[in-house]
Amino acid sequence: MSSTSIFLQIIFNGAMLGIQYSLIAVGFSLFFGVLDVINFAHGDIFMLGAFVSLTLINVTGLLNTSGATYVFLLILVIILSMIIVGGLGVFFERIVVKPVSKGPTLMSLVATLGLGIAIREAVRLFYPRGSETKRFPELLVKLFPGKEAIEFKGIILRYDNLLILAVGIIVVILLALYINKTKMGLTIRAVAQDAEAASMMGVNKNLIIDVTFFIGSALAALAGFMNGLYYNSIIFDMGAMAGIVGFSAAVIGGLGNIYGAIVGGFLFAMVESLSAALIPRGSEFMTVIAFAVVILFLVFRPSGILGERAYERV
Amino acid sequence: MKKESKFLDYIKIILVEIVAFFLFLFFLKIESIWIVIAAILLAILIYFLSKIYKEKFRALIELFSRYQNFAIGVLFILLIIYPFISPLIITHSTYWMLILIQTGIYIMIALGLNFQLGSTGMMNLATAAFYGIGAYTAGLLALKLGWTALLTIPLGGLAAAFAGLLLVIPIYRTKGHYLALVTLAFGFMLVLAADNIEIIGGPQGLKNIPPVNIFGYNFLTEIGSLHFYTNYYYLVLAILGITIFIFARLFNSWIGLTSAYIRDDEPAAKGCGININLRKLLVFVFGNFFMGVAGAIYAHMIGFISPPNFQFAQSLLIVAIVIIGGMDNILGVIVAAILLVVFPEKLRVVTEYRIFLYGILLVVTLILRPRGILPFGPRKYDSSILKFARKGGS
Amino acid sequence: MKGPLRLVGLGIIILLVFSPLLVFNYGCKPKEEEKKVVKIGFIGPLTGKYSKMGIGGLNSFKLAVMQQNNSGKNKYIYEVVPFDDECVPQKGVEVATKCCSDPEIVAAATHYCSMVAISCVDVYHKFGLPAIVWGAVLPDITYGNDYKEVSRVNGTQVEQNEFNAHLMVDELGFKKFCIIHDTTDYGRGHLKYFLKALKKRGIEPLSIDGITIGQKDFTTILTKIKALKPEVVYFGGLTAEGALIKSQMDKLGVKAQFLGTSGIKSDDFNTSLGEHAEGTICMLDGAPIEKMPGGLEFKKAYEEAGFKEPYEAYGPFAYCAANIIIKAVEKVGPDREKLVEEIDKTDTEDIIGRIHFNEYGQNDVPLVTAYVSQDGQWVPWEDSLYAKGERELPGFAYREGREWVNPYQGP
Amino acid sequence: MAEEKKVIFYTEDIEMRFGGLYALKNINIKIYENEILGMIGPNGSGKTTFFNVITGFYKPTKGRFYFMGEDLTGKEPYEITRKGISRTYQISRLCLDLTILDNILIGTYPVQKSGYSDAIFNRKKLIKEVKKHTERAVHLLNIFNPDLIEKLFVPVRSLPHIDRRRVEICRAMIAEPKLILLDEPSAGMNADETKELMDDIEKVRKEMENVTIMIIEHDMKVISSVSERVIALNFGQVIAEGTYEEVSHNKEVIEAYLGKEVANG
Repeated sequence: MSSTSIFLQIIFNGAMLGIQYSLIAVGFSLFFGVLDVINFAHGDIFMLGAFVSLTLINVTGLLNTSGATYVFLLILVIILSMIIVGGLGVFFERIVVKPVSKGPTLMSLVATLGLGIAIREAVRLFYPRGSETKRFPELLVKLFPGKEAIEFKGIILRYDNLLILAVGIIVVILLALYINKTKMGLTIRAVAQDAEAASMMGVNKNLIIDVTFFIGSALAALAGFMNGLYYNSIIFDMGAMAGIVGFSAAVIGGLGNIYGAIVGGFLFAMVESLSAALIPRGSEFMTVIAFAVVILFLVFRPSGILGERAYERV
Repeated sequence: MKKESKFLDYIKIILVEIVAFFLFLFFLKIESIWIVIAAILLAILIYFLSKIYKEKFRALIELFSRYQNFAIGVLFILLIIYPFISPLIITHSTYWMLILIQTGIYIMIALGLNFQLGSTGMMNLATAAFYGIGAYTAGLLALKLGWTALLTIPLGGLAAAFAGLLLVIPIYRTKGHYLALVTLAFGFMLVLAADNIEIIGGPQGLKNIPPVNIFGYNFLTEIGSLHFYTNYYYLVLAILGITIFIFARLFNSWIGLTSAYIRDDEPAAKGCGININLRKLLVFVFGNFFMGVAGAIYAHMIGFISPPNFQFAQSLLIVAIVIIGGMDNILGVIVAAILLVVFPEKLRVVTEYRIFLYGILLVVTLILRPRGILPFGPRKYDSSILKFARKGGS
Repeated sequence: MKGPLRLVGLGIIILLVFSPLLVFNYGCKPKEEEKKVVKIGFIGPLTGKYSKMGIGGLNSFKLAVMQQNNSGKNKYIYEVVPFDDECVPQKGVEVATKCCSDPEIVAAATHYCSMVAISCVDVYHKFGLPAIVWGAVLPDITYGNDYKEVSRVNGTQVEQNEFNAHLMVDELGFKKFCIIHDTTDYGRGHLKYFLKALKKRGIEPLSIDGITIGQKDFTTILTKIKALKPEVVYFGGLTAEGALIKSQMDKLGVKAQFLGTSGIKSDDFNTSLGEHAEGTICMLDGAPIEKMPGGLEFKKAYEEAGFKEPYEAYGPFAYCAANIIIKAVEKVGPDREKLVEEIDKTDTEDIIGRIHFNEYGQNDVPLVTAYVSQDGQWVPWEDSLYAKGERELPGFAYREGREWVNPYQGP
Repeated sequence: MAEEKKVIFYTEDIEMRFGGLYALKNINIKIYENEILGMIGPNGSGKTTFFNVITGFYKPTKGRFYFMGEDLTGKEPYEITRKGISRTYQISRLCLDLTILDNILIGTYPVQKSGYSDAIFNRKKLIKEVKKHTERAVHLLNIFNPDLIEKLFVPVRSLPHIDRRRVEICRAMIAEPKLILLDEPSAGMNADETKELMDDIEKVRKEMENVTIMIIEHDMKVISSVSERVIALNFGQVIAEGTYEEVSHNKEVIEAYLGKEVANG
């Protein structure tokens, strides 16, 4: 295995992480755009995504089917879990996030942290054997009977991982199209950029907020599903770190900017992967290094990679 | 006549405080979950009574604020005699004393953060890390150089304060959520660094840190039949008293006013001639000092510190104390610290559900009282200013 | 003026309402009983991530006490006071203090988590409470001090890793190791003692990598390791990370033998990995329950007592800790000072076999057993199909350049 | 008319560009000592941007400005304020949760002398200072609206719009700056209130003789009574300068305003 192929393998692994981080970060960025809140419960929404889809897999009996039924059910499970978690996201937004977002900014931060703790603990307490690591079935392997991976000069590209990555990228592209091409998407962007002006133009802000939380939470659910497929194990507290990383990625990209969040997610993942690989004892320090990069970014580009330099409104 | 009514007022204050004091002691005493629930219901009842008898309640508050110094004095005396009374009533009195000491330490950290976050609007999610810097500094100085706590405690504070200077550039260039993220990352980095640096013990931390020993008086000495934690109780009480005194004075000064302006409207503060960056840096360093002092005391008292003591979860607790207490309100911070540190110990009875309830409690409190339990009140500077302004009006 | 006065009155009324409580509590103390009640404490993680271990230990501890109370031969009635350390050092110190500050508690079985145990030993020493560690494996807990109060029934990482290296190198003949460990006390301890054991056999590991608790992605480390072509990947850490590492090893095509420590010996490891767990080896203090002198009776009694949760890996040790405490109390009475002396001298037989505390208070008759994951179960090495030659370890196949076929196809 | 007067402030070719958009272009103006200068122009003509530039909030892309003979270009807002220029804002910038007293006292920041150690150890010095400034604040409020004195410890949030504006002007005046910049003081007020406010400003003028005032207004009638000299701005450029009469009859100015009205209609 040459050093180039190690490098390429690491880049591929980084991309696998990056797509998950990006999907979480997009939520942070969207919510900040429309409500000016950092929703720290978002990481736990991601966790809910994984648990809801696991439940659906069991309920639908997906594992016992095969052929076209299997594919159909698999897609159904993904879409259903996105809808359910998206709905939960809207629910939490209505009862917690929006009410507290009217108060001082930092209040909402603590309230959403509290919400996150409550969601996490609720799963631990009320999901059957919730405090254990749960096995998440390898659903995609069944789609590729026979061989599992392409092996190219020592690099292993698993079919299921490639599919996850492809789906992730397609979703990201669809999101970009939605935001740029549809009326609702454009309105979300308008609200994110200037809520005051948008509401003067007769935009129903509450509807926009609901839609945004639905999309953000559904994307987090998808990320949770992917996370389950990728690691084959999920646990109730997986959202805590994911939330912090997602927030960091959103900040690196520039809060409120969706493309920035995607770039930020990939960047964070790449920094982690590369520092674990290239720096001696890097694996112990990779999160530290990633955070150091975050700090450097904030210092030298305070508004993120794609954030616009804002003139203070005086 | 006038003298008599003043005397009566004093009696009232003493009575109310004694009643509250014993209620608190009983609350510490009870172990059964049902009585805990009863106590909570009682607290809710008192809350509603205060709504119904609004006028009378206000009169009571008025009474306390008029004789503020007297009220504080009485409270102080009650706190001094606490160690002697508590063993008579509470079964696990030493344990509760430890919890109270820790509450005191948390109040100290929270006051430091309150100065940064509550007064100036600077989010600091690395409080536990600065607290840890104080603890490690004191621990290392005491262990390796054998210095006395008289030196290590203030040096622990200074170390934490100067560690804040590492963030000088981020403080200058970022604010709001961005600064929050920088401090969060900083906290993570420090804990991970402590975990990986062998000279300071790595994950094993520092063991056998000598107890506080001032002028030959070893704090492990037991006072009569009282446990040695009593020494630390008084130490923390004294330092906490000084801390509260300092922050109360700062609140009622130009510093408090300037900070509040930076918090509420940065451009306007700039327009008033305030060098915001410099002010923020001073506030950050000053607040960190108290976190470091708190850490140093903790290190000497427990004698063992390790990186997990200073993790993000601790910082979150401190932030929650400040925000639930009502930003920029010292009394609010104290009340919230008691609520968030002492109260969960009572919830231990419901073990499994404790953290869940804690999360719900945070959310519900903030929805019901989005500005915290006790939002800040008007800045009065001094009673003479108040009098002067009243005269100017009539 | 009237308002405050009335409020004061209200306060006094509340005080009066509460005062019976005080009287009640003191008034009811001397119960009419022939036997005196003795309280013994149990500290472990009863909530949080490791609650299963803690609850399993607590149940086993309670079982011993119940048996004693029902035996009729005892001089005292024993009462268990459980405390939850949450596996958080600061909480540990708090509850240890709470346990110690109750004068009625005469001794305690304490801690599953090494980090908590090490931070609490000072507390037991300061308060003079005899504490028997029932699950934490960090050597320093007993070897790092000369406190008479602290002793331990289970073995430490020293014995575990010595045994580990013996099996892998001396018996199975593996030579090329890559080491992964978590950066906690626990993981670093394993690293230290496994390295020592390897060095004794003249082996240098190919690589050493630290990971942090809560980390999820190990593909980078494993990609690096894959290029080094080790025969064995050793992991010093706990189940959560261990299961992820094993699963990612399979995905990346790292075909080396996976070797764990006591940290991954939990049913979780098998259930969360399914067929990917097959062939993994780990070590555990003590013998499997069937091989312990009194193991089967313990198992039966445990089931009969109706505990819902399994007793887990360290349950038998907690059970023994309770027996040691009870035996000592029966002998010298409920007095902390005497108990410290008595427990320190322990040399007894129990369900795990002989228990003898050396000068550090460490049980120096440690038992270590190797397990291998076979059909989703941890099977003692000697009894496994692998040892009998009916199945082949993945490490062997890899060493000889053959494709390993997983004999287990999942539940 | 201004020949014999001393120039205390002047700009040299100030230009402010946001991206490709010129908000200000070739601004050359002078402010004379002790005058009340009006600046008019339709919405978006660059008036507020001009204030933001000369108070340091924006750094001009080109040009320089001088105050009392000193080049202040590129200085931070706090430095400029300390030189003796203070301002109000178009959208009121008071801290609504702070008391009236606090909101006025913050204006004394450039002349405050007590720091951390005085606040903690030397209370006497601090309280003396606070008292001195409070006296001044009461004095100012007395000019504007004596009713406010009773409400010194009331949060500003409870005040009506006009009183908030008064508090803001007091804040700008309390440190006795040499130049006060008022950014649309009448914004959001009805005609009566505007009249009241303008009267107040004239009162202030009488009270403090050594102060120069510059007022921005988009409705030029408002300043007809108070300002001695008027500058008209449109599309970031000065289009007219002179007495109120001169400027209000300037053809370009009328066009600028009419054009705006047509667009609105």
